[in-house]
Amino acid sequence: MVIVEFLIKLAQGFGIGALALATGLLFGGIGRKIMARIQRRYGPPFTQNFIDLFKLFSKGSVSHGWAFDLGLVAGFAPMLAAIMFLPIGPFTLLPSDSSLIMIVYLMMMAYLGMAMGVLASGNPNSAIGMSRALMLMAGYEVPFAAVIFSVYLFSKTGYLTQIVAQQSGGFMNWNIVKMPLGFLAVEIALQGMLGEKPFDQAIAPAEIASGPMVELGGKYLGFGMIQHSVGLFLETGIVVDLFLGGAPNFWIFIAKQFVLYFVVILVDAILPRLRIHEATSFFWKLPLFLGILQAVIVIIQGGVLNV
Amino acid sequence: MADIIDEIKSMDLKTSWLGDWEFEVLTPKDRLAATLSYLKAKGFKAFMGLSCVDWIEEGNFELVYILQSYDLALEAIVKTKIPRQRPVIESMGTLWKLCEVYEREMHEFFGIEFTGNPNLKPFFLENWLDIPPLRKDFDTLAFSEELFEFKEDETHGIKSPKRIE
Amino acid sequence: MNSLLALLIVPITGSAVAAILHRYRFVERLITFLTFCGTFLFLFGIKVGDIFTWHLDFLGKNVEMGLQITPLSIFMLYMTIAFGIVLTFYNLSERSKMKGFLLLLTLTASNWIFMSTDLISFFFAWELMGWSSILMIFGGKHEEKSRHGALYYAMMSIGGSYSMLIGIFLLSNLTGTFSIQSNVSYLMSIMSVHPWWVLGMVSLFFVAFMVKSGIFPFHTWVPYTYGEAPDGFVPYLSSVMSKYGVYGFLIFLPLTLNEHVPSVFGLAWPNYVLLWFGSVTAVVGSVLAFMQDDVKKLFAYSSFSNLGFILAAISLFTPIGLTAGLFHAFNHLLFNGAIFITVIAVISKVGTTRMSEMGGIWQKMPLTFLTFFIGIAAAAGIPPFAGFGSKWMIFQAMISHGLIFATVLLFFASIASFLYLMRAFHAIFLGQLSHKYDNLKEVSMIGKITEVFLLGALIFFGILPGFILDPIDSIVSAFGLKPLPTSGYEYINGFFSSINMVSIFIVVIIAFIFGFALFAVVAKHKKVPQEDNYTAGQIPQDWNLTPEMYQFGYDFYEPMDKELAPFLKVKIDGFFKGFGESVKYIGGAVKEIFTGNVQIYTYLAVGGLVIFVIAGWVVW
Amino acid sequence: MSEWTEIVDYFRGRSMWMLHYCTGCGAIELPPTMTSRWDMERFGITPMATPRQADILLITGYLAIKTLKRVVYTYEQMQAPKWVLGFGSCTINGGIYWDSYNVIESLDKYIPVDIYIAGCMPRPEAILDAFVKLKEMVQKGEAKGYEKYVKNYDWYKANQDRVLKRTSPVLKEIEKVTKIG
Repeated sequence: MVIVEFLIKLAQGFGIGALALATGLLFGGIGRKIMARIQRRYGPPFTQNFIDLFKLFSKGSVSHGWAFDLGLVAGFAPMLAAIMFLPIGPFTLLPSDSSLIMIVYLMMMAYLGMAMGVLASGNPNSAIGMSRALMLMAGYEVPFAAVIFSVYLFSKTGYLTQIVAQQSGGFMNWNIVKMPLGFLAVEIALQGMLGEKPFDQAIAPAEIASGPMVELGGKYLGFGMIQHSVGLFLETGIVVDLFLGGAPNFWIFIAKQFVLYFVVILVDAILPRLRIHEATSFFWKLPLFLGILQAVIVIIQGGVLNV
Repeated sequence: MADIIDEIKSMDLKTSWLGDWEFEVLTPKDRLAATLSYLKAKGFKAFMGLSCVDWIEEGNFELVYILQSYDLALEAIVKTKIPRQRPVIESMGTLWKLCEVYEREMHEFFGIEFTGNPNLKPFFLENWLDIPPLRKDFDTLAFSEELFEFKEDETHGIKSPKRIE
Repeated sequence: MNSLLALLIVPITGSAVAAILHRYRFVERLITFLTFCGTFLFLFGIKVGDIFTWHLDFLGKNVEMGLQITPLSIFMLYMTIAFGIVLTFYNLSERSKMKGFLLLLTLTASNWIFMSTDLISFFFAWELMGWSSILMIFGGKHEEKSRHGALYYAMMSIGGSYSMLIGIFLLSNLTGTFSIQSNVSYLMSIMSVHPWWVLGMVSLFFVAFMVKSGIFPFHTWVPYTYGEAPDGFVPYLSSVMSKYGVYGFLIFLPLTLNEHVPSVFGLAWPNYVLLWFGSVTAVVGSVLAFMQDDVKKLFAYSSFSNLGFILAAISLFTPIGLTAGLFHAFNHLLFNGAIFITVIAVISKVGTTRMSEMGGIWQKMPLTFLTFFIGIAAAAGIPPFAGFGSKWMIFQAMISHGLIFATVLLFFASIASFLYLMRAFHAIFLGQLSHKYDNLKEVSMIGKITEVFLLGALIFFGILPGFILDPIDSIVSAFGLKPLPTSGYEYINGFFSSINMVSIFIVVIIAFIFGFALFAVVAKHKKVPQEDNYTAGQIPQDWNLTPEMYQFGYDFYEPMDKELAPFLKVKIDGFFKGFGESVKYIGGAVKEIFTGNVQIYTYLAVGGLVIFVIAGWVVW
Repeated sequence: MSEWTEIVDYFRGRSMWMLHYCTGCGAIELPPTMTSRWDMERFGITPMATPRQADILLITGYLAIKTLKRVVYTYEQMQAPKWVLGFGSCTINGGIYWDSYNVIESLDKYIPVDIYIAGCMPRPEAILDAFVKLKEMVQKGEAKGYEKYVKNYDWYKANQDRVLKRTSPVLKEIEKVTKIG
């Protein structure tokens, strides 16, 4: 009986992973299309990312040893694992473990794996790119954490499932209404998380030859693409669950995710790239201020728990 | 302005106006350094370039130093000739450090020796074993045909390289 | 033989034997290892509540001294001795200048600290521990620098000890007893009358503990000392010895539970102040760490940064805070041990501590690389390894009080720790392998066993944290707090949520299996050497490219340095250095009389201490 | 299996990432090709930063001996399947540099070229035409330059070495007449 249950969960898990990947790739494709239209181009077909991924998996590649291979696999496997704890619409595969900080740290494992892989390639460009990515992370994670903590205090729970449940019952119950400043801070942090302009220092193609991905080709680049796509799904999904009240079904969920991603794409289309230390310190100024202000408001409203 | 020309003429050097703001000075090889340092002292502080002309019939290389003065709004072109058979001249690196870079190029493309220039290693060409390529006696077409293996193309009557089928 | 006494007698006997046989290096190491094992065996004979007392007639006073086992001390004893076994086992193959008998002396002192019931034996054990470790550091690799490091450490230790000594005298003068228990309850009873006086008294003790743990602003000795200590001793210094301070804090922290203590944000203000000391330590340690090029110094900063986390958590003194702090103490011991043991393995092979001279070592030392990788994953708090649970609990404990600024600071420290760990990871193990390391070999069989053991422990305690949380729960209840609910070995229960680590582990493993399956199924790859790398079309041989030139390891976070530079202008280091210089100056005058060397300061300090002790007794 | 190959080839043709080796004046034709006027991204062609990621190597113009060396190295760093586009007259027969001592005459003696784009300069329309042509060839399984390179490696290598690894002067008889210096 336990085995049957496990197999059902396994099948569901693969389904969710495939769904997340497909959604992420679709978003990427639509993002490219939107970007093209903003630039008055026709743009690639919105299925372009699927084709690219397929091509990458059929193309030859070079490996710099087992640490390179292990690192690239470790770069997307934890990302897929983290999806299993995310409430997607009404459905969560493992609701009892859907702790927000845990998901954030699982994502960091993916970054660690990716970093190990690309740094094992021994190219200085990838090291520079990785150092930039990490410095940027030191920027955006701080306001993001401040907002996570204020949501914790506000909802008095750490389960994403319960945070979603508390927001049920209409627009006025959503956290975006109750914590607008926090949402703003997260939206800015999301821009950095997804590595879109003005925070694309890590993969600056004309500057450091696409940074971490400089030695990746074929399936390795495909793994990177999976990581990015699933990460896109995961990160926008977290924000939807935190602030936009989850969703009654899958379609509304991805629609909400898409709204967030659309904003990111619009900002990406109009802003140039900042220098890395400007980007990092930017996150420590306005978004962090907003996040902490939000937390203070929550605390004043009586969010502190008596232990 | 004109007094500079007069002064140069008084130094027994050939000089003439090339335009409103440009004059040339012809100087023998052994008076080159003196001429250039005189002009530099007169305000031609900017060294604009060094080039070389191969007068193959005369058997000479003509070195052309181009100087400018921002104060006087004038350009001075100093020319000197050295024999093709033994093209050796002293380096002007002491007057303008920049000159050494041009000398390196002239050395590579004309085979001129600049005594006193410490850095005359190859600049642009890699693995060059023939005579310096900008000399007039260097047959660039023959070189090209030989190295890149031209062959006659019957259909168009032009020469083109061999291809693999 | 009484097991409690045996915990002191066995190591000190071993120490004597090792000191006699110290010419035979391997024998000495073997004795050290066996003594640690023997001491560990005696641990099975003790249980909570065991007590052993004796009376001492000292300067006409009858003083009761004793040893006692509390849940906290048994936890600490297991932790430290078990780690000592691993370390001494590893040191069997290691050629560093570590003196086994001094380590055993430290072990004696450490056992004594954890078991002592009276302030006198606590103080003597504390001093014994301090001095044996100082002497150990004197034997570091660079003679002059080691002395400097030891001297700095000694100066700070002496400062802390004086502070503690004054506290002991003042306290025992009032109560007429040296028993820790009675003194603490006395302080608690007068708390309602003289709260500020009590807190002043306690802070005298806290200074000593802060010095030992390297808490801001007493952190400055840590990098010097760790950087110069013998390689084989650094893991012990960092993993075990920094925890004595934690133990000390926990003796006196129950005082602040009193309702008469004024509170800030629902937290007694001394706790609030300690919490800020902890948070600032965590941030300062992390930020300073990612600018280091010396690997031992980098992890020295990392070490006290983690102590900052622990202090911040335990200073809350709530069930979850205490659990989180102690859990992090254990996890820190584990992952720091793994990191430092792999680091000293690499240092002993490459012969330098500068990270910019290493690189690409993963190709030559795969197991060491893997252990280090899991170690830093645990240190960064990545599930499902040990280290995640405690960080996760610390954040929950902090935020449940609404301490948003301190929590954000700690989270920043956590992210910054990710940064410096990645820097070390890259600069030591990844990137281009220099040709001078072409003949590098993996560690010996003993080293491999140690590394596999540590690797297993990091994963085991990561997915089954209950094995550590259970004893911690008994400690929490011994402090009179309600322990967190437990629901099985695989669960971590936080304030806001609980996590089943086994299920996370299974999910991650399945994801990895899927990842490797995908890796195997899709198009094949071609293995290329590290020279075959993207160079923008430039051919490496043409411009005599060496791997060192193509390794980006130096000044890894240069833009960040620029951004943080204004915050780093405050130099606490300089204050203490100036203090040390003036002591040196006085010492220099004495030096002319005694014609001694640097050690003269040590003797002077000891002499001063003895005079002070005797004077104190006479006055009393 | 051949159906599978056809499917793979179909998608490969729809997603070709390009590394542009901008040696000569032709590079100026690429920005309009990429941006809104002509927009090559609609064919799934995107500029890439390194040879590891790229499928197409676009040589925009003349190749000096010095740059040929880099092109060959870059080409060998790319992973199969890979295609080369020779852009402009210079890659075909040397163009206006046909008799230059320092510019190679024909690119396909050194690396296999799948498609040449004639013209000096070829306009962006011509480049797009070449991309579409290449896409058709890839989808039909005709663009096999990388296999030709493997098969005739010795011939290509000999040609490359003849130019790049000269050990004696090319024009021996003249050398006797005039001596350097």
